[in-house]
Amino acid sequence: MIGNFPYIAVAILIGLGIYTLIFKKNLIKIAIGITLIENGANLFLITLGYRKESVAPIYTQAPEGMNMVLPTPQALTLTSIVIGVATTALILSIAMIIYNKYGTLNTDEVRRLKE
Amino acid sequence: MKEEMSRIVRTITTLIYGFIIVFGFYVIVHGHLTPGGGFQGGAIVASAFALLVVTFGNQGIKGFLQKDIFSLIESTGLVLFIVFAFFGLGVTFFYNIMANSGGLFGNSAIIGVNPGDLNTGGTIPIMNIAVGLEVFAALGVIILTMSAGSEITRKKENS
Amino acid sequence: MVGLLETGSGYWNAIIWVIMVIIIGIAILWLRSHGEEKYKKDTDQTKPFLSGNPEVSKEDSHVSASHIYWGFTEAMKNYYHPLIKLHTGNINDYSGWIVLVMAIIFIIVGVS
Amino acid sequence: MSNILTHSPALVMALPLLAAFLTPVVGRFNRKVLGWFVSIVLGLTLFITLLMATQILTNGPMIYVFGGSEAGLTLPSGYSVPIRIIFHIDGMGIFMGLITAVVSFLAAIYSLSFMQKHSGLEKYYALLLLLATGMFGMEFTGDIFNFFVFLEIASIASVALIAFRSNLSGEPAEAGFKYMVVSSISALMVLFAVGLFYGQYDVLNMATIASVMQFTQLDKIALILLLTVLAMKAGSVPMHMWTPDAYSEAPAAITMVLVAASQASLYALFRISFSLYNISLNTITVGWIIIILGILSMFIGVTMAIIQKDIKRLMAYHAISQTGYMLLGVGVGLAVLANPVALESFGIKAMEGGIFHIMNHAMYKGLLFLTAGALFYRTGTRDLNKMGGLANNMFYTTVFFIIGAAAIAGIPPFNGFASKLIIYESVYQFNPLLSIIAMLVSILTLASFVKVFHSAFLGPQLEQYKKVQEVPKSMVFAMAALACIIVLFGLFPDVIVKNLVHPAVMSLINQTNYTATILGGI
Amino acid sequence: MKKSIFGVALLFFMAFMILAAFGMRPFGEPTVSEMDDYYIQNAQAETGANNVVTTIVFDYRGFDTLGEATVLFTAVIGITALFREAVK
Repeated sequence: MIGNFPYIAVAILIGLGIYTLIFKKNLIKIAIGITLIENGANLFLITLGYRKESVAPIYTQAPEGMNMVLPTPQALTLTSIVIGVATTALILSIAMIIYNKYGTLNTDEVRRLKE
Repeated sequence: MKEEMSRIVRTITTLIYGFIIVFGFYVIVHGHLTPGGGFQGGAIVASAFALLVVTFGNQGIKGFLQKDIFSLIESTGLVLFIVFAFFGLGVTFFYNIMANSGGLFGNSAIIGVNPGDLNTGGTIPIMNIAVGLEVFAALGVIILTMSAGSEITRKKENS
Repeated sequence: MVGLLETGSGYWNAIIWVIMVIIIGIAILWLRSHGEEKYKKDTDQTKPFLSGNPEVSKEDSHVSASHIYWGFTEAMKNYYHPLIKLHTGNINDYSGWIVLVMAIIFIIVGVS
Repeated sequence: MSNILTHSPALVMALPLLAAFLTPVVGRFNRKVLGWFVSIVLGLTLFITLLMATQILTNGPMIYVFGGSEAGLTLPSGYSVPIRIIFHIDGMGIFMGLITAVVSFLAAIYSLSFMQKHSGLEKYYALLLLLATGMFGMEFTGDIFNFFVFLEIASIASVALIAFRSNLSGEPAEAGFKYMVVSSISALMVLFAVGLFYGQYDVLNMATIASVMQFTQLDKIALILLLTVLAMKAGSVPMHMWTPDAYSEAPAAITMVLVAASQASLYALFRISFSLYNISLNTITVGWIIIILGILSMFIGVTMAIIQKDIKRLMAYHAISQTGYMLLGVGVGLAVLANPVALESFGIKAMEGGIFHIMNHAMYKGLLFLTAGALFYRTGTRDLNKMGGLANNMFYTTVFFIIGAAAIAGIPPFNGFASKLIIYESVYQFNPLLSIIAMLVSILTLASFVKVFHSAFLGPQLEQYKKVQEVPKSMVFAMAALACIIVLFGLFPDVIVKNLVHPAVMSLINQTNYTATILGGI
Repeated sequence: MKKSIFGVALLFFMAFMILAAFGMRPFGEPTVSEMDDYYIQNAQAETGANNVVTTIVFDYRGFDTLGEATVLFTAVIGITALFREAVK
């Protein structure tokens, strides 16, 4: 039970992100929501990698005889963090372009394309 | 960033940004021994550029940080990366030819806990450096482009 | 035989279809060549007869796109009104639909 | 030669990537050669893909281990799980890879003169190459996290390409933003599902996951996440609203590639549900979910298409409704997967129809979007109300449009008819109502394309289009190539079905082969 | 109206997420760790680098890293393409 709290935090992060996507009307806030979901996924991956009383998987001057945490999730999280940086940068710059063209960031007014 | 920030900030920035860049390259080069690597070090170096942009405004850094140079460095890093991946093509793509070969970065590590030898890791340090170049150049281009774009937005708002 | 495609409960061969179309076309042309041309050219016989009204020019008779199938859309108004109302170009609704479908499939697969 | 064959999976990925990294440099020196450079690179990629296709269709699936001590050696000595990234290309993967290669090559050729007037061409071509790379990766990879990475590459490249014309007006940026948001959601849900798999089985290779899969509650949730978001990326109703925006605002050549990109997501959906969870999932339920998504996509897509005035939006809604056919055919195959008798009698046929329709749809919808682009290139508008009488000026475009429209409406002897006939007849044995709905949708498709043909090409010559003439040669060449493919597929569908489609279907259905290729005999 | 429907759907989604959270294995006790143990044991001997994470990022899963660098490159190209006329 207590051991599941990190996963519950992940679920709450993802839920908050999706709430932001559905109910917030500012394009920047939508970008923030996507970042929230992404952080939830990263937290989930890095949570999976932990192993009790272990050290980081680096042999340089590591304490003797300790076992190490799983290294794969850290690599995956690194990859997904960089991907998230790229996504966020692109989405924010598109929001800037939209603000230049439309003069607003409200999703109710950024809907020239419909039907 | 219309005008530059206060004198204190400018002085501190001119003092420390070099150290930040050096520390970033340290993290890049020691990526195969200590925590860190190409991405983290590149992000640190790019943070130094972000500091410069924030401090002096993108008028003040014109002539000091050019986007073309950054994009050239970025392409260079990526091409270096993929070329060293191609070198393994004698065996397979991404095969680590230089590991344990005795040449450059070719020493084989002592198995188990050891103080660490910089001259190990085969292609890993080289790929670290390549990715480090690519990442700091890419983030630099992003920072410069977005700050210039935000300036245009501000112009539009003022007029 | 080339071109013979088995389609579950039947067969389809495009080659034979093309050959048949060509044969039927030749037959039709042959029949047509046996008709006789009684009418005189450049008289009112060749003009369309719109019950005495003058023929409208091509420019006026061209129907623009939004008027085509007007009757169809008019007849299916009760179907189209809610459908078009669903297509708000609003990004919040886009993500909302995804979550809605996800929840529905969660419930369906979860109970089954 | 054999060396090239051994390393062809790596080369197919690495060539466009290297070209994409070099494109900004090339563009800085000389903008003239840029288009030809990219076209030649994509032509080489197409050639290598054809080599791989011959290899795979004769000697079975192809394995490539990145960084391994040997290309085919998947497991380290004395180990039972693969530790490296493995490309695992079987019949289905190479089927999609051929579509991607052909479509991206023709898109580059078409862009030679279509994009001439635009600025920033080197960025455009680099993004085109990156989009092609991302699609290849999605279709060839056998590693589920690697799939996520390439999904992101394809998404970001297509977003940047959709918003490429945002210097002219604001709508492309809006479409790009919407597509960015939905594709980010989908990619992050895929990442979450990857985490679920990794947390349970501690492997990332799809075949290994499939071999140790025991459909727990978490596997169910991962399946639902993947199913929904990949169906959304494929543009199935009611998650389809991004499709018309993105397709209508992108440049025409890119729209053709975007169709193939959404089909890559569709491929991933099939791969997940067939190879990852085969009969371990509740095939009746999931199959019916896919069938219902397909029926909704077919009907709502086509009925929304009839009332459109923008030619590219209309065609985008048709893309949605054609995706419904694929979902219907393969969904029927999935629904009867658990019972071998029905699978033998009509399930395999239905899947053949659905998967054959993927290729046909990529071809004729690409041709239609290219004709729409040709009209836009000459008239400068996408509004059907403003067009008219263009058949007098643009002969080739008219002919190609007629071919494409006849193919999408399922008129013999074009290729759309062959795949639709397979779907009708095999789905009729499963449930007659579905087949009848499919036929009705086909009729409505014909109706709406008659509307387009009448309002754009027929009628008197409008005076503002008096001096419009035929589009340049490269655009005509791209359209002509697609038209030839359509006619040939229509005349000899059996060859394609026997040599390309049937191996693809078999590689989807047969899960033990899929796992045995990686893990050795079971 | 529509918002409330979406809200209910979000509640169901959250419920299933929490369910998944309770279905996970407890935190810090991986049940199977075969692949990662292979990395921890053989990484030094195979690549000679001390940092196991770096060996995974650049050697065992180096292709992912290429894709990741490509994503960053794509984003940069996209951003510069978006601002290509506004920012010279």
